[in-house]
Amino acid sequence: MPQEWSFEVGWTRYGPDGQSQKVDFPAESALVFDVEVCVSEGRCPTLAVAVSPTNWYSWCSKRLIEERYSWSNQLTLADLIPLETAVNIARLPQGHWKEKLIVGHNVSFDRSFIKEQYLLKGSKVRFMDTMSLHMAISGLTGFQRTLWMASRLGKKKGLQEVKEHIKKAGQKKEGPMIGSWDWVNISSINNLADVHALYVGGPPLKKEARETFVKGSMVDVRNNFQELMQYCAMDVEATHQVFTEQLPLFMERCPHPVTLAGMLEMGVSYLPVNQNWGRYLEDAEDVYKELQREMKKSLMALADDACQLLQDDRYKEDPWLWDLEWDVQEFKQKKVPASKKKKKAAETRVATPLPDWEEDPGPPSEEETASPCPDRLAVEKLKETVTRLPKRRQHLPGHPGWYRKLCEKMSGEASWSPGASLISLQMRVTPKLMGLTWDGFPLHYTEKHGWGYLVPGRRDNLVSQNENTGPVCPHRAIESIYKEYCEQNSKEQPVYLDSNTDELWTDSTVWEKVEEFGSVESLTEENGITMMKNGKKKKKGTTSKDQHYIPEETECHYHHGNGPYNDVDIPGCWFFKLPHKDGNHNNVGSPFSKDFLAKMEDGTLRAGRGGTNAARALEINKMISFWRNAHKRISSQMVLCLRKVELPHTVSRHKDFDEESQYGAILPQVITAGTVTRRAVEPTWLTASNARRDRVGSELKAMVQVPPGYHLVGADVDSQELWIAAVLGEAHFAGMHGSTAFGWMTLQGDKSQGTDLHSRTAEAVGISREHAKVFNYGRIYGAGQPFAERLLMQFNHRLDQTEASKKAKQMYAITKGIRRYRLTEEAEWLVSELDIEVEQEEDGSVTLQDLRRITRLISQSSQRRKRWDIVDKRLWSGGTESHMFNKLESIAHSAQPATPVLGCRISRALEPKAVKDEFITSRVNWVVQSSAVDYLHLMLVAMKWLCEQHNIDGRFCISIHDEVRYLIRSEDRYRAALALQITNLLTRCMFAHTLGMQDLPQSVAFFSSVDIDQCLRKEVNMDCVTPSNPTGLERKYGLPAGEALDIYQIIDITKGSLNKGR
Amino acid sequence: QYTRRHCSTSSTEDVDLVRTLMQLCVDRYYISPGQTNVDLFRRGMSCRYGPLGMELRRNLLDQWWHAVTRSTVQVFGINTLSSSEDTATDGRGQLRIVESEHVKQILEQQDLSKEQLVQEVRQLLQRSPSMRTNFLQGALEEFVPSLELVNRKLPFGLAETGLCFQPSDGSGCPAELTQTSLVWFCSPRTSSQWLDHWTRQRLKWWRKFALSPSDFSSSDVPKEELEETVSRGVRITYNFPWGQEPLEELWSRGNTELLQTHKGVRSKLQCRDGRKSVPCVVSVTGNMDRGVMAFLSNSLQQVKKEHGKQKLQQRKVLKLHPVLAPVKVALDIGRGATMELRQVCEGLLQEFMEAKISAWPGYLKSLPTVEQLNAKYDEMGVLFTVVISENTLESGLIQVRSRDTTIKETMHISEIKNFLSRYISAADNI
Amino acid sequence: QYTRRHCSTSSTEDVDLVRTLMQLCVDRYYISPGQTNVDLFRRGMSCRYGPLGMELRRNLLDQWWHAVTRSTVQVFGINTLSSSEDTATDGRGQLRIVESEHVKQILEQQDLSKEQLVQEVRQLLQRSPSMRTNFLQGALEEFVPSLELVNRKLPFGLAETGLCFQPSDGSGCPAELTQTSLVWFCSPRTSSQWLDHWTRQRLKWWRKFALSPSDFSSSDVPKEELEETVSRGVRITYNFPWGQEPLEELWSRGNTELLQTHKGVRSKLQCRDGRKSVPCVVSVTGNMDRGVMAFLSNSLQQVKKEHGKQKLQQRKVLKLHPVLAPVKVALDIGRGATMELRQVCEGLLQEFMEAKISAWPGYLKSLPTVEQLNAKYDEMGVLFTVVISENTLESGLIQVRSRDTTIKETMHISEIKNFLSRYISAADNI
Repeated sequence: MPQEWSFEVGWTRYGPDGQSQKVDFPAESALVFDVEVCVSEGRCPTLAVAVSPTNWYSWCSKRLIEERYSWSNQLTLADLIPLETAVNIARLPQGHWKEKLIVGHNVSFDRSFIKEQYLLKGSKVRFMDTMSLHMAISGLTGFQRTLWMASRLGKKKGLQEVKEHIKKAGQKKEGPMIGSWDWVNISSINNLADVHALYVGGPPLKKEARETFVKGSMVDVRNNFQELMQYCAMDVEATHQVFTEQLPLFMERCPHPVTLAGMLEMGVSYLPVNQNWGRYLEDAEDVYKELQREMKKSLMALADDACQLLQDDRYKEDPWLWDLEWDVQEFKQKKVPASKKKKKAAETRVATPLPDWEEDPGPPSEEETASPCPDRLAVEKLKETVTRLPKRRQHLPGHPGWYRKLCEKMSGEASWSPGASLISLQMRVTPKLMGLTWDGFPLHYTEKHGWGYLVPGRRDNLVSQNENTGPVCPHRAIESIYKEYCEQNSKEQPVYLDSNTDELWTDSTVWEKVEEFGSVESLTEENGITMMKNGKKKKKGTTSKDQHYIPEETECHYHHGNGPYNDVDIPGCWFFKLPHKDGNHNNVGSPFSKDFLAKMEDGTLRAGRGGTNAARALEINKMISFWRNAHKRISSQMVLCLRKVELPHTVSRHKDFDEESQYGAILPQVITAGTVTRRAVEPTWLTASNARRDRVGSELKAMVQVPPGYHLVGADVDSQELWIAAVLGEAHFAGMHGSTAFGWMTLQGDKSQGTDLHSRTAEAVGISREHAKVFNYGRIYGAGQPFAERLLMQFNHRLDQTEASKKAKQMYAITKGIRRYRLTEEAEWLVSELDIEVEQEEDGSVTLQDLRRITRLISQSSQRRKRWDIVDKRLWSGGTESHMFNKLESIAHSAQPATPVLGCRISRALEPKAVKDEFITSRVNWVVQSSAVDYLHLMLVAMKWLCEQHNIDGRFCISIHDEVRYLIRSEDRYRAALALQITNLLTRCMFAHTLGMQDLPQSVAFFSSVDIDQCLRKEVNMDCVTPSNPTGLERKYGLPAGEALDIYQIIDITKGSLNKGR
Repeated sequence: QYTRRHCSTSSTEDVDLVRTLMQLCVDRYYISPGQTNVDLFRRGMSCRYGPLGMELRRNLLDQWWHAVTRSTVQVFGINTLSSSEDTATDGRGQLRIVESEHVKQILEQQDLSKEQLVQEVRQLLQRSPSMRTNFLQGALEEFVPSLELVNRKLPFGLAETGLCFQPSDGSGCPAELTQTSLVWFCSPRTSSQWLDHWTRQRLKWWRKFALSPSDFSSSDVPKEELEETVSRGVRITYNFPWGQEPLEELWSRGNTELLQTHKGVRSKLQCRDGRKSVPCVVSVTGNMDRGVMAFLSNSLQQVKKEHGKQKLQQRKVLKLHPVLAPVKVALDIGRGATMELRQVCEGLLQEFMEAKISAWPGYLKSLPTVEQLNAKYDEMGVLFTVVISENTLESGLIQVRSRDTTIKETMHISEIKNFLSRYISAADNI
Repeated sequence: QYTRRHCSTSSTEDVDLVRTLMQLCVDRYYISPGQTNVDLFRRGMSCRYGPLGMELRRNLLDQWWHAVTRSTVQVFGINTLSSSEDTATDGRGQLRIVESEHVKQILEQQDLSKEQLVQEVRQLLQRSPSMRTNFLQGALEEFVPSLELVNRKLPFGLAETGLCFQPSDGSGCPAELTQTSLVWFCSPRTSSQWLDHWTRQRLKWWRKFALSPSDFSSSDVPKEELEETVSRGVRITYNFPWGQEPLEELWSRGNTELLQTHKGVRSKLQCRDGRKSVPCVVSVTGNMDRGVMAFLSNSLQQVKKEHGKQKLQQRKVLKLHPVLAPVKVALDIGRGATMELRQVCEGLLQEFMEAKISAWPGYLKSLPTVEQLNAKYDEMGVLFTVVISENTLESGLIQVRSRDTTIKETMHISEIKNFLSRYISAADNI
C-alpha cells in the first residue's frame, strides 16, 4: 500500500516501487474498489481507492482538488469515476467493452458513482458484493440481528435489550427465551468491520475516519487527505481479505452456477428516467407542502377557536378540553417608586373632557405640520414606561397555558410565525381540539394507558367530586355527545368497510410481523406439549380486577371494548383504551398513526367538531402519509442526465428525440442478497407501492420512463410463492401436479369464480378477499394461529378475543390442519405393552390428547427415572395445506436445509447445528422464499442467455421479487416478450424436473401476460392518478397505455420465432 | 357547536346565509347600500364598494399581481386601452362608446331620408371605439413589441388587471368587471404542461388566503363548453352557498388568434426555439369582484354561543386572511374618553399609518358596550382591537384583543407596532 | 458639460428633446410603439404602456394613494362604477355605452317611420349608461353612506383612482385618462383653508420625487376659467419642453353639487358640527398619465461625453427617483455565460422578487459590450446593475454599478439584497 497518496484530479496508479503515475483508469480486469462521499457537499463522489492483483490506485474528484464558491448540483458523467473509458469519452464501439469484475462491500453504493454504469448500453463489468456473499453464507434474520447486537453489547445490557424486544413483541417474560446462542459466533451483522472480524479476525478495523465524510466539510476532507485516503485503502484491503475467505465458502454452500450468475445480473440494475422525474419531485413536494400547510392552518384554526371557551369558563363543559391547562398569567410590571407614582397621579388628574360637539378644526397650520406632531409626542412619552417591563417579556400571558405552548415566542427571526404555529398532529392536544370520537365516545389521554376514550354512565365514582381539586369531567356533556351520535347512527352497526390493505401490508411488513410472532411460537411448542394458551389475556384481565374489588355497576354493559380500565378515575366515565395492532395491552401513542387510517375511513374514528377543519386535517393526514415517509429517500435518488453524445444513436436519432428534454438514469442500490433468504433489498424501488388516488407521490414507479426508441418489457410471476409451496407439497405427496387440495387451488383456482385460494379462505372465515390474502401469505410464511388472531382483531376491532380465536382456529384447522404426532419405536412398544388404546392414522400418528394420555400413563406406570422419548416426528394432517407444511418442515428440520431446486444451503446462523430447534418460522419461511429467489435467478440467467443467443437488444432493468423488467430496443420488444415467456417455461420446468416431476401444467407454463410499456407500473392501463398527478399519466406526461400480451398474442405477432427479421 | 355553512344541507339555511352575508357586507362598509348594488355584487360584477370592500379588492389585486409577476417565470405587466377602434364585426365589438352629441347631430339632420339616416347611424356605430370585454386582444397585440424584450425566447407572459365590460345578458345594462389577465406564450409542445402549471399555481394562490381551502377547486371544462379556438380549458371555482361559480378560467388557445391578430405574418411571431414555431397561447382570466365575494363568503364564520339558557347568540366573524383583511387594527378608548386619551390614539394611528398598517379610528365613534364593539369589529374582519384606557396613561399598557382567539392580551404601547407588522408579514408566509 | 433642457432657450433643441424622450420611452419599454400611441401619451392621455411604463405608473399611483389615504386626516378609499345610468342631460352624459346589437335591431325595423326611428334611437341613447368623466359624481353619491362611518363628523375625504373617459375634442375618438381623485368634505368656514392645505400637500408630493423640483409649480386659476359652481381653483402644473401643462387641479366647489346629487334633502347631509350646515366640497383631481410623462421628462438627463476627438457621444440617463424607478436592479452575467452562472442569477432574481425589489433578468439577453449594456440600463432608469462572473462562483463577490455615480463597487452576494432594500426605503424618507 502506498505511503503517500497523490492529491490530483482523476486516477493515479502506484507501482510496486512507490512511483506514481496518472492514468485514465485502472487497466486490470479485477478490482477491489471503494468510494467515499463527502455527504455535506451533495452526492458527488469525493475520493476512491482500488486495488488490482498488480497495483494500487487512487482517484480524486475535481471538487476535492479545486476550491470554488459553488458547484453545480447537477452531476454529469464527468463528475463520476471512470473505470473503462478516458475522461472525455462516453461511447465505445460495439464489442470493445471488456469483461471486468469489481468487488466491494455493499458494492451497489460504489457502483452508483461509476461513470460507465449510467450509459444506456450496459458494459460488461460485473459486481461482487461481499455483503451479499456474507448474507448467503452467514446471514441473520431481523430478529437475530437484534439479539446479536444485544449479545455484543454485553451480557447485562444485552439481556435488557432482549427483554425490551420481547416486551415489544408482546410476549410473556417467563421461560428461557433463547436456548442456543451458538449461532452468534458463526455470524455477524452486515457492516464491513463486523464481517471482517467474522471471516478474517485480527485487530478490529478502524472506522473513526468515516465521521469526517459524514459530518465534515470538503475543507476537512482536504485537510485530512492522506489520512482519509489511507482509511479508504484500509477498507479496500479489508474487503479483499473478506472476499478471499468468503468465495470458497460461498461456492461450497451455493454450488449452482446459476446462483452466482443470477446475483451478478441483478447487480447491474438500471432505471431510465427523463425530465419528468424532476417534474414529479417538484409537483409531489409542492402538493405535499401545500397540503401540509393547509393541515396546519386547519389545526391552528381549531386552536384559535378553542380559545373562545375561556370566556365564562365554558371549557368546563367541553367533553374534550376540560382537562387542559386553562390558567392565564398576570401581566407583570415593576412597581413605580411611591413618590414618582404620586407625581404621575397628579399629572393624570388633568383630564380634559371631550367637547360635546366638535367643529371642523380646519387644516393644521404650516408651522404645525413642520414641528413634530403633539399626538406623536404623547405616544413617545408613554413609550418611555417600557423601562418598567421585565427584561424578559412574558410569553402571551393572557392566553391559556395549553395555547401558550403551541405558540412560538415572537422573535426577529424570519421563520417566526404567529398563532399556534407549533401545533402538529402528533401533539396530545390535537385529537382533543378536533373532538375525535371513537364509536361516538370522546377520546381521552392518560399517561399510563395512552389514548383511549370515555364512556359515560359510571356511577360509582361520582361521590368524590368535592374533594377533587383538579378539572372536573363534564360527564353530562359526554353523555349528550354520545346520545347525539346514537341518534345519528340510529345505533345500527356501521357496515364494516373493507379497506384497501395493499398499502398497510406489503410483503415485507407481513413477514416482519410473522417473524416477530414466530420467534415465540416455536418457543411455546418447545416448552412442552401444551398448546398455545389463548387465556393469557383473560388472565391479565382478571389480575387487574383482582387488585381492587369492583362493584357491579363499574361494569359497562352497553359498550364492549378494550377495558374499562378503572384505575383511571374520571367521575361518571369509564376509560377504554384504543385497540392496538400489536395487542391491546400496548398503549396507543397517537390516533393518527397509519394503523388508524382504516378506522377513519370507515367512520369509527371521526372528528366531532370544528366542522371541516378537523375532518379535512384527517383527510390530509391520509393523503400525505406516503410522501411524508418516502420523500427523503425519493428525492435523494441520484439522477444522472446524459448529454446527446452520451446517448446511443437509437435514442439521439429517434424522431421523438427532443434537445430540450433530459434523458438519464437512476442506479438503484440493490443489495443482491440482502436478507437471509437471499432476497434483494433496496429501500425505495423494491418496496414501492402502487399508485393510489389519495396518496401524494404514489405514482413513483411510473416515473421510470424509457428514452425514445426503447420499451420496457416485463412480467409478474403469477402467484409465485404459492406455486412453489404447492409444488413442493405435491412432489412430497404424490409426485403429481395438482395432487393436493392446495395445489389444485393454485393451479385451477379462478378469482372470478371464487375458487382460488384467497377467495376460499375469505369465504371459509367470513372475511374479505384482500384480508384473506394477508392471512394466506402469513400462514405460508410460517405464521401461527396467534398471528391470525391478532390480525383478525386488527381488521375488525369489534370482534372480541374469543370470537377471533375461534375463527383463527377454524381457519388453521381447514388449511394447515391439526398437529399429530408419530411415536418413537420405544413409545410404540410401550403403548402396546401397556395396552393403551389409541386411535392411529394410516401413517401411525396420534392426536395431541392421545399423546398427553400416553405420556401420563407411561410416566405413571414406569419406574424409570429417565424420561421416555415418545415423539418421533410431528406432523400436520387434515388440512388442505398439511402436506405442504410437512414438506416445508421436513426441509427446515433436516440437518442441512437447502433449497430443493438449486441446492443453496441455509445461512450458517440458521442451521440446526447452530440454533437447535429455534427460529423455526424463519426456517420454514426460508424454504419458500429462498426457492423464490432461485426462481428469479433462473429466470435472469435464462433471459440473458436467450437475449444473447437471438440478438435481442436490451438490458436488465430491475427485478422486484416476483417481477422482472427489461429495457428493450423498441423493434425487438415482441421478440423479448417471447423470450420472457420461454424463460418462464424453462424455469418452471427446472422446478418440476428437480422435484422429480417430468411434466408441467400449461396453466403455469407461461406468464398470463407480458407487459410492453413505456413506464414502470402495475398494469399497462393504469393512469396513476394521484393528488400530485391529478390529470393522469397520459395527459400530464404523454404516456399512452402499454400492451399486455398473453402467449397466444405473442406467438401471433412473432410467428413463434425468436429470430430477427423473420 | 360550530356551524359552517357548507356543512349544512338545508337550502333555507343557505338562503339565510346569503342574506346574512350580504347584509353584513353592506353594514360593515364592504359595499354601498342599495338593492341594485347588492345584486351587482351578488352576480360577481363590479359594484360600488365601500372603504373596506375597496381595500379588500385592492389587497387581492396586489396579491394577484405579485404572485403572477414575481413568480419564477417571466411575466411582464402591460397596460392597454379599455376601448379600441376595432372594426371587427364579431362579438368583440358589442359595446361601443358613442358621443351622444354626434348621434344627436345625425338625428337632427332633417334632410336625410330614412335610409340615409340608418346608414349614417350605422357608420357612426362602426367608427365608434368598442369597449374591451377582456384583456386577451390587447395582450396579443403587445406580443410582438414584447418579443424583443425577451430576446425572442419562450416562454413568457403578459399580465394586466383592470376593468372590462360585458354586454348585458338581456337586462339592458352592460356590466363592469374587475379582471385579472395573464396571457402566457409558450411553445406548442409545452402548452399543456403550462396549462397544468398555471392551474396549480392559481389554485394554490386562491387557497392560500382561504379559511377552508377545499371550497376552492379546479375542474376541466367539458369539451362542448369550449370556444372554437380553445383546445382545453380549466375553471377554478368557488363553492358558494348557491352553487359553484367560476373565479378564474384557464384556456389553452393554440395560436389561431395570435396569427389572426397579426394578420398571419408568421415571421414576426416566430421564436428562437429551434423549430420556428408560432407560440401557443394560454390565457388565465380572473374575476376579482367575484373573488372578493368568494373570500368574504369563505371567511364568514358563524358561531353559536349558548349564553345562559334563554339567549341564543350568534357570533359572526369575518376571518379574512391577515394579508387581505382591509383593516388590521382598530383603535378604541376604554371607559371615559378624555382629550389625553384621544391624543394617544391619534398618535398611535399615525404610527400605524406610517408603518402601512391600515388602522381604524374607532375612538371617534364610541359604542355603548365592549361586546357590541367587538361584535362590530369581528364582522368587519378587524384582526386586532387595541383599547387605550386611563391605565395606559400611567403605565403605557394597552389591551389587544385578537379576532381569531377572542383573547385579550396586555401589551406595552412601544411594542404594538412591531407586533402587528411582524404578525402580518409572517402570516403571508404560512 | 451638463445641458438641461430648461436651461436651453432654443426651440429646436426642445423639439429634439421631445423626440429623444419619446423615442427613449418607446425603445426602453415605457410605452408601446406606434405613432398614435405616442401621440396619446404626448397629449397626457392613457396609452398602451410597456412593462416599464406600466410599473412606473403603478408606483406613482401607489405613492399617491399612500400619501392621500395615510395622511393625518381622515380619507377613505371608495370604488364607484365607471358607467352609470344617469338620466342627466348635461355634459356628464356625453359618452354613452351602447350595445350595437340593440341599435341594429332598431335600425332593421322596416315598419318604423323616420320620426319613430329617431325617437327610438334617442330613447335608447337616453337609457344607455354614460361613462364617467371624473370621480366627483361618484364621491358625492357616496357621501351619505360614508357619513355614518365618521359619526357625522367633518372633515373627511373620499379617495378614488382609476379610469375616466373624456369626449373627443373634435378628433372623433374619446380618450381615457388615469385619474386620481380626492373629494374633501369640510365645513364651509374652513373650505378655503383646506384648499390651501391640499395645494401645499400636493405640490410637496410632486416635488418630492422630482429631479429638479422647481419644474413643478402651482398657480391660482383665473376666475374666468372657473366653472360655475367653483368659487376658487388651483392648478399644479409641470413645465414641459412645450410649455406648462396641468397635472392636478384643486377646486373649491361649495355645496351646490352635493345638494343637487341628494336632491336637496339637507337633513341627510347635515353634520354634527353644531351648526347643522351642509358641508363644502373641495375636489383634488390628478392626471397620472401626464404625471408619468412629467417625471420621465423631468428625470431625463443628457450628458455629452467627449470620446476621443471625432466621436461625440451622448449619455442619456433616466434619473428616476428610487421609489418610482420601475426596475431597481438588473442582473447580468459577465464574460462567458455558463449554466452555473445562470443558476446563480436565477437564484438571486428570486431573492429580489421575494423581497419585492423589482429586478430585470438581463442575463437572458446578452449585449456585445458592457458599455452598450450600461447605456441601455441608464436609459431604462435602472438604479443598479449587478454583474455575476466566473469569479462569483469562486469567491461569492459581485460587481454592483450605480446608475447615478456610474461607479462599480464590489460586494458580497449575501449582502446585496439588504443593501438594495435599505437604499430604496431610505430614499423614500429623504
